[in-house]
Amino acid sequence: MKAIIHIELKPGVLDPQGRTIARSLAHLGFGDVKGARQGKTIELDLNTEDKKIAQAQVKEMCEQLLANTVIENYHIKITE
Amino acid sequence: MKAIIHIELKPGVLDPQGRTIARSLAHLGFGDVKGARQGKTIELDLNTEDKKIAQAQVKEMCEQLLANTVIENYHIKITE
Amino acid sequence: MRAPDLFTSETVAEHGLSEDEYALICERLGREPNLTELGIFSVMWSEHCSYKSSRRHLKKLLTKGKRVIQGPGENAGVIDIDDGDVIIFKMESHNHPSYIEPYQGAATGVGGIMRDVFTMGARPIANLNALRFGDPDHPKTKSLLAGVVRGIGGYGNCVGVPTVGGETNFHPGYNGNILVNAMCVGHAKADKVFYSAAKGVGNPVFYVGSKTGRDGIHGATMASAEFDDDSDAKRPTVQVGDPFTEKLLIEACLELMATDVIIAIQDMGAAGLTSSSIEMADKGGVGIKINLDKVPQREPGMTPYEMMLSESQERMLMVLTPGKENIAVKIFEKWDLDVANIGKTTDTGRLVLTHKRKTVCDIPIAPLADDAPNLNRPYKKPKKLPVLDHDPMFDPIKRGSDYNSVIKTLLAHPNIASKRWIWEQYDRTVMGDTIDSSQSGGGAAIVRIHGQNKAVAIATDCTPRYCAADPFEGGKQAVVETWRNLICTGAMPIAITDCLNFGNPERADIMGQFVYAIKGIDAACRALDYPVVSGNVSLYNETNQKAIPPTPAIGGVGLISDLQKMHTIAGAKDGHTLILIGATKGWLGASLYAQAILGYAADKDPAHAPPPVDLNAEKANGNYIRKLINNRRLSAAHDLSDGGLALAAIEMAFSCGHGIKLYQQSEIPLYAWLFGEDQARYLIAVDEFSINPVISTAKSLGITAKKVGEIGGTRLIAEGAFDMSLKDAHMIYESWLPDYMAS
Amino acid sequence: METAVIVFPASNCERDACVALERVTGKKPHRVWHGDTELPKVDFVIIPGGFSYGDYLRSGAIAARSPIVQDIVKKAKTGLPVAGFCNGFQILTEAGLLPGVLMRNKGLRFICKPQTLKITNSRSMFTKAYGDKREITVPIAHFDGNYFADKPTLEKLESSGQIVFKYVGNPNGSAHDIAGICNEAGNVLGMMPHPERAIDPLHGGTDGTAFFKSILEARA
Ligand SMILES: Nc1ncnc2c1ncn2[C@@H]1O[C@H](COP(=O)(O)OP(=O)(O)O)[C@@H](O)[C@H]1O
Ligand SMILES: [Mg+2]
Repeated sequence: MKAIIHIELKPGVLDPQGRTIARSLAHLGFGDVKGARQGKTIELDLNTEDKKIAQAQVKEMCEQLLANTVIENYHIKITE
Repeated sequence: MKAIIHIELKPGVLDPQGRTIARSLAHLGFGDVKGARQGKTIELDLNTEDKKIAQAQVKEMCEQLLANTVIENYHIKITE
Repeated sequence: MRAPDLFTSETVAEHGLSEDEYALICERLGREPNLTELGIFSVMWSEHCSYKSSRRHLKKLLTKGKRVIQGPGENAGVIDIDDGDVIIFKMESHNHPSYIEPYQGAATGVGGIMRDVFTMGARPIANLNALRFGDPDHPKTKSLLAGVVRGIGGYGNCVGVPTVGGETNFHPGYNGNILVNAMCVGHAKADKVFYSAAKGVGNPVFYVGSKTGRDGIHGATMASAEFDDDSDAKRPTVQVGDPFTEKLLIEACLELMATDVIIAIQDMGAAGLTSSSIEMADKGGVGIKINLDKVPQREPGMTPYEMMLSESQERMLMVLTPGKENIAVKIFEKWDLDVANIGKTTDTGRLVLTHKRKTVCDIPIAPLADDAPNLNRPYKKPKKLPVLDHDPMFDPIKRGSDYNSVIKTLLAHPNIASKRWIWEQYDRTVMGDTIDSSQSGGGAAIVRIHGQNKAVAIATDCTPRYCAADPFEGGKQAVVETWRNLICTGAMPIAITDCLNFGNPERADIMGQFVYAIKGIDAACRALDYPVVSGNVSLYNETNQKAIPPTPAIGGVGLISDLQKMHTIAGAKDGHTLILIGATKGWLGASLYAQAILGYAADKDPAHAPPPVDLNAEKANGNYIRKLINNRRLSAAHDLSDGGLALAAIEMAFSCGHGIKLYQQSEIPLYAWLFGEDQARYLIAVDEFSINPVISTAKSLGITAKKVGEIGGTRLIAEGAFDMSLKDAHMIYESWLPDYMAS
Repeated sequence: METAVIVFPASNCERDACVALERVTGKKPHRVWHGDTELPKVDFVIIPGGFSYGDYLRSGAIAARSPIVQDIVKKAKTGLPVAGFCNGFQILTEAGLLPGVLMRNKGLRFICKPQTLKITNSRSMFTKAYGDKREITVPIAHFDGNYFADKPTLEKLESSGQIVFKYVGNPNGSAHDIAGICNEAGNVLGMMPHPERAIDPLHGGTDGTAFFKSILEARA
């Protein structure tokens, strides 16, 4: 199975990277951009074949390591 | 409109981050993880209301700034 | 000539081989090569590995000296700094990769040069970088600069080696071809230096470090579909660096080197497994047999061709003492690195590769190494340019301007303005032994030998403006400028590394630049007893038939044997007197003033001869300055370079935080006095008791010495010329680069 | 005083930390490998700067889950003094010994420069030896030094004197100019600046020395 984890900054946490992206896009003449946020994705290859187990495991991984829940939210998507 | 851009390393490009993440998950006892790849997401708020124009614009942004097309691939998703 | 049967002419050409060269390969083999062999020949006979255009000229360089332990020919040069300590150093280019992908190109350049140094047993203690970018107004310049600097920092900072100095130039001649030259300096004990000669037959060959992937396999090979099934996504040819693995590799190698297990060791640089195995075998006078199935691989289905040509980073090849392999395995496993026994040395003198139980390559080593093509390319002697004579119209006032404006223009000139935006992104203080770095604005960095009272001084220099105008004088000048920068710290200059960046050697004028620059370098090395111990040649730096300005970057290393007897530029004291050492004629040809103010050759070919370098004067003046520093006669010393006396004095003021005043003089026109770039000159600061002794001793030695000004106050003043506040001037100097990067 | 310095695979300031400790204590510190599960008996632990596990994912995140850090967490909770510099600070927050996180510098660039700091808690066991001195200069060298915590946490840090150092001229966007904080009990400190790189006149300053002296005196 595969797990795709999206990790993004919680609303309200300042995102300097996103801000800089928005600003540089404006500089480049893309005036339509009102704002940008940057997040990350982690794609895991899992040995498990059970979707439920996978979901639970990945959640545990996020809590323990992959996300810093002080500033980040995460979403898990399990595929095939 | 919103655009969500996923940027990931091209296949075959060394991903030291992904490798390290996989290894430390294994260390933490998540033996089921066979591999990990890390990518990033950029979420843009756009002023445009036309999906086609948005798509074309965002593609241009990716080529010019957001993605490093020498080593990265990108996918664009335009929503509402 | 035999036409190739196995390969089309295109395939041969895509491998960078001429028809003649292909015929030669067939002759040496007595048959046509297979694809793997063709790939191996193509990289080994490339300019980069074979030095086929440059070899015969490099041979003439002075490479010996009483402190030279190892000159060119090994991974890096080794010099003796007493007490059983040695310094191992080298500079290398990563120009092309940095243009394609500035971050990774520059990062892997830093990684590569560090491996050259720790391969020989040294712990890297300092990195430097010599950078040349195109016109600041060129659309690519800003992002290239940002990417390169991030890459250098991203790698060096992570590995934990301070990046202590360098130089940065802008010139339209680099618009399509930037230069990224990285230098690494390491420290080792004399009895723990490791070499690459794989001596002895039957010894195991070990692969350590990262796995091999399909990184950096050259463009030519992409095009040929026969060895690449999944032809969907074109594979990127850039390598990605992993400083984390490099750090592990350094620690693991140094740990292993403390034992007696290693017979020979070599990093896998350009042409990876191919060049490392061949060079080791060639130097050891043995053959080598490798089982490619044992090579740690990152991706499934790699072909022998891909494995041999891969430029995956952070890998090393070692020949170990039989029976002691386990010691190595344990250490590399502890550091979480791949380690594999992939073959052994043989007595056949051949490179034999097996893959899936088949022999996929069996070729003699000699034609790949020592016996590779050695060309004698035609070259044209560069023509001498006219001297630029003084002209009353060069006076700023006559030009409807004034000296204050001139100073402002020069301080904001891309080649003068502060590079703080760059070096603040480099960790300069990690390891706790950095005594002086870019931060002071001096020409050389000072790095202490850990736990001792001595240090090395390190500088990189080259003035492409001069080299373009006269490669011979420019070559000399690059060497002597490093020498002067080292001298100004009180160091004894010992040796240099060079990184020779030029255009297409197939053109006689470019080859002429190359040959004459080398002659100039050599002349300076001999005059100063300052040999070349390592280096690198980078040719074909051009776009659309337009070559870069010839850029022989030089990295110099000197020894400060007593840290109590050294200097930084920042030491100049309030109330001290400024003395100019060396003769001033007011040479303006190819000067910054001529370029930036008079508008000569701003972005065209140079128009006038650069300042000639009088090597006898360099030697006499430099040795005198060093003696003064060692006798603690000075509070600061700075050499005169771009912008002449005015800029040297102002830089000194910036570094020490006090104002300066330069006195009126009447010997030569004011503009030439202030901005002339005559060589072999130093500006020194002395207290009142030292003025007379310093000047009279100079006289007795036949050295020109003249009281030219004083330190103090809060203004920058040259009587009859400029007068502005130190603070304002400093603001201008500091603002250009950050403003440019933010624009 | 017995001390320990933790060594991660890509620590790169552990030697500097050892030199500083040895200068002040006269004794070589124990170098403790990240894979070890237990600290030796020591009076003070430093988690040095560097890039621990390459700092992939988030700076200090992976290191914070290493075996030795689990033991540090346990012992810190019973009062063992621990200081983390730079990456060490990031590890301490990731390990939960200190509140907040260190995010990417506001300017999105690595910064290395001498930095002036204000000592905002001069009674801590890490700052006592500074006496009346209120401003010091020590180098910084980091990419992720932008301290962030939610408002209540920041307010609590302020009111309880847990902010030990503040930047004079904020270089990285840190909330409340925070350069270094300690835990409530006052035995765990994290700071982005590098006091161990300012212990020798040849470093250009010796303002870091009193930091180490403070601990020595506190543990004497
Ligand atoms: N790319 C760079 N990396 C690090 N330091 C740099 C770089 N470019 C310039 N510098 C620093 O800026 C200062 C001025 O450089 P330069 O004008 O070349 O010095 P000089 O003319 O005295 O040799 C030096 O201290 C140098 O180390
Ligand atoms: Mg220079």
